[in-house]
Amino acid sequence: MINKKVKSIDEAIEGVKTGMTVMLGGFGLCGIPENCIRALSKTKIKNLICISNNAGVDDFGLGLLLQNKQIKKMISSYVGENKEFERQMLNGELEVDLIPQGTLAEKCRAGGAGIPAFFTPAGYATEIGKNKEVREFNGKPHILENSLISDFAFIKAWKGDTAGNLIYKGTARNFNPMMAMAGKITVAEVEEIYSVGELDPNQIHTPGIFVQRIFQGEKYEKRIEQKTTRKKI
Amino acid sequence: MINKKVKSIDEAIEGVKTGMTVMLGGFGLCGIPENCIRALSKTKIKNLICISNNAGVDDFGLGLLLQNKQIKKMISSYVGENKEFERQMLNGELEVDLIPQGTLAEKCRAGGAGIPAFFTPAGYATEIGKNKEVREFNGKPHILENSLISDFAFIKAWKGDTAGNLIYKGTARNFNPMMAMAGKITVAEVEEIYSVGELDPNQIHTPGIFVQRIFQGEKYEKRIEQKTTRKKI
Amino acid sequence: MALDKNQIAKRIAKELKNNTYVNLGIGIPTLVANYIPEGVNVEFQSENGVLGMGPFPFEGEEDPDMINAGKQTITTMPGAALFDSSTSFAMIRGNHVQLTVLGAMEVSENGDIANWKIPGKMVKGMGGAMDLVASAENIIVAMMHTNKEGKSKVLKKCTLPITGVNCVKKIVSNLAVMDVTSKGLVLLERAPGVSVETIQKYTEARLIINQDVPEIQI
Amino acid sequence: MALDKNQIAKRIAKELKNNTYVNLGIGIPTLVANYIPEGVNVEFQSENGVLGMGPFPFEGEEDPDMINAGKQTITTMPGAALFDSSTSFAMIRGNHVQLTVLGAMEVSENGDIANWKIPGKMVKGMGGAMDLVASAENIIVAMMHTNKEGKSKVLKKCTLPITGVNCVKKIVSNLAVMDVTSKGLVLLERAPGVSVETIQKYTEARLIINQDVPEIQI
Repeated sequence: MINKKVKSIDEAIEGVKTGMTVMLGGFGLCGIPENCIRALSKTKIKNLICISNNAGVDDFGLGLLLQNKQIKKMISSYVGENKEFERQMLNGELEVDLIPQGTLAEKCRAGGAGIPAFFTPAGYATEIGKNKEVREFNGKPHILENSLISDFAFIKAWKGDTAGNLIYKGTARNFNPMMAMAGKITVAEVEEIYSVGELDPNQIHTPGIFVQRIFQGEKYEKRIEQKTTRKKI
Repeated sequence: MINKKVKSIDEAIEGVKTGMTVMLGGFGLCGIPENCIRALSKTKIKNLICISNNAGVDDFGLGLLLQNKQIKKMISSYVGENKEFERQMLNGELEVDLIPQGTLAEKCRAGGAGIPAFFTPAGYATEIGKNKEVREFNGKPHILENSLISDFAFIKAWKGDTAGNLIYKGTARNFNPMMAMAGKITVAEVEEIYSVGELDPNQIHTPGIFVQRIFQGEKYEKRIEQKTTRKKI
Repeated sequence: MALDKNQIAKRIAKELKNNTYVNLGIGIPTLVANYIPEGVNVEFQSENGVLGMGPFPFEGEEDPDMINAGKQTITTMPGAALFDSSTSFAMIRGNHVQLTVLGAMEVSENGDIANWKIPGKMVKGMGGAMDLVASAENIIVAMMHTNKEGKSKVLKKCTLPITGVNCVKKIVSNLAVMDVTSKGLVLLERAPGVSVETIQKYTEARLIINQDVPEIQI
Repeated sequence: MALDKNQIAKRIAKELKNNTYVNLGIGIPTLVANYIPEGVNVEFQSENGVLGMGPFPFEGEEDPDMINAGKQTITTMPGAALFDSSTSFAMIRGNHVQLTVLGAMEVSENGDIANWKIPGKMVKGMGGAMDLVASAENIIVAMMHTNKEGKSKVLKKCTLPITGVNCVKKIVSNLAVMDVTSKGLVLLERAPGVSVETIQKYTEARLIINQDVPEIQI
């Protein structure tokens, strides 16, 4: 097996440079690569193009990179739970590209799967479809969408082994598997790391071939955005 | 939960009609829906268009339907481990559409995912690319491929629950998950059937939404095509 | 008397068909889950990657790794399945989800919907809404009939940037239940005590009245 | 002396780079797995859905649910992963597999390959070959230099229906090792005791000889 385990967080983010395009897994604050974001926020790297479904909150997740003005452009489906984001966007300091969530997911998968473009009905006849090729299939108009790849993909999984095989937990899976496929260099942080042979090959969510670096993350905060509960009766 | 369990094999294949398009999971004889094929071979249904990576052997798998001349057309990537297949094809009794394996897999996934067409480099400048649209992406020519759906998809899994959630074993997974997505009616046969709640939601390979009928198959023969072994030293 | 949000949800719940998969949007649509009619078996899909969503967790039992598309903590029912975002939208785009209930800022009489952007205001994004409206076979909109200024949100033509075209099948508002047909909006039911004339007054779109319009039964 | 099949496989094995993923085709390519150089760590992918393929199982331990793309019973190594066909070809099409070794009926001097169809004969299909040759960044062909009639399989232009164009990077035959370059086929090594002239005699394509051509070391 190919050993993907890196010794330090520095080694994990080595090679990320100003101006690069990076993908970051997660939906809201669920399943985000906390350790990698924290490490990136301590560097001088700027002008990042970040592809992530959301943009974090003011003091957590991608909000940390926004605070530092390390992000030049966000490619997301839903943003703005975040005052600093709003400020930078309205000031023109931050570019924002909004993409329908399913299209964003499929663009990442397609990029990782060597499919350069595909047709989808989402966004037809809306702003999103502007200047995009329209074609009818079965009497229904679709638009042509190009796939996405990135210089780095930062993803978060629950369990992983040194060969880079990953298992996610609950809805923390979300965009992580597709972004793992679409990163030229995919860095996976996990809560629990295992030796090869300890994970069931039948139950791997992301096969190790998609992962170039893996490490066990520290101090997962796993902040909850909307704590909703019911009372015990 | 929606209960997908059917009471009998007759109920499982109910509604399959002459001339329909059916997908059948499996790679070679590995992971094929043995019970469904056996049941179909006992009906008078004819002129089926079968989408399956392979076409079975003379007396097993899709070979059974070929023997009965129930198949009008095969859509596959690799065929002809099968004398009756060869005879029917050379005689012009059987139409054959050959599709690159990766394209076939992606066509099924795309069909199930509501993606009507996608670009792939496979088959460019070959017979497969004839009369297909060619477009360059990143300097490399690709061809446009349409997706596939079917009236019925017959698939085989290892474990399943009554809500239709499926877990496959080993390389018997192959085309089954994508075909499950692409069948208007997907019939899953499993070796072991469980009540809802017995399978880990985190470890489901095919979510139940893609499955309309499920039953526990009988007498799995699981024939091996190429038994290759090494000696114990 | 106009319906309140819970009553809108309750009326929509009557549209739930047995043994179907349903995606509920944020806001009023989420409330629909509280009013599933007896004997009707539905399974809820949330586009962030869960099928078989259950109720909110008990206090203290929240799992940060288990949320819905509204980022609320949730639980799962026995027989649930978890998956990634591309598989989730394969279910949506591939028409495996039978019903979608969504909120809207505006709906037009031909079934166009606008619910993602107000020019001049901070744009938060469409999330999964564009994928949902572009593909779902059956879309019910849950909304207030008018905006805060009392202006109709049921229009001849949407004025806001649209999310999708010709997609809404039914509208349930605080005032009325309307079907979107090829001929236009058909008024099916009216809120208790609210006259057809009043509904038309608050509706910019033309309402087709085919028969006596009964009151909404809740 | 021309190489035998095992020697061809052994020579190709020298091309394996440490820490790479490799897809081996049916026939001679499969034999490459037997000659992995010491200290070189490779992981084998098989397109039917396995990464980390191991050796054949011991007699009596075959699992019908565990086969390779040649339908042979196999085992997996610790750290293996199993997946479906669309994910498998995502790895191939998306260029995640670093090396593909394939057999061929014909190869042309510009790197075209024909290995799936002989007109007039029963056509079995391309299986995964077209996807592999269309996407793999590094393709090595393992083949006999001539066919049964003694005619060259290394051609100016393929005569059989092609599988892919401009894709083969290197050819290892029983007679020679050749690189496919933008200028044509460069003869790199020759089978022990086989002269450059003999190789050219059995090669329809023009061979570029840049320097003294050493013998293949096995």
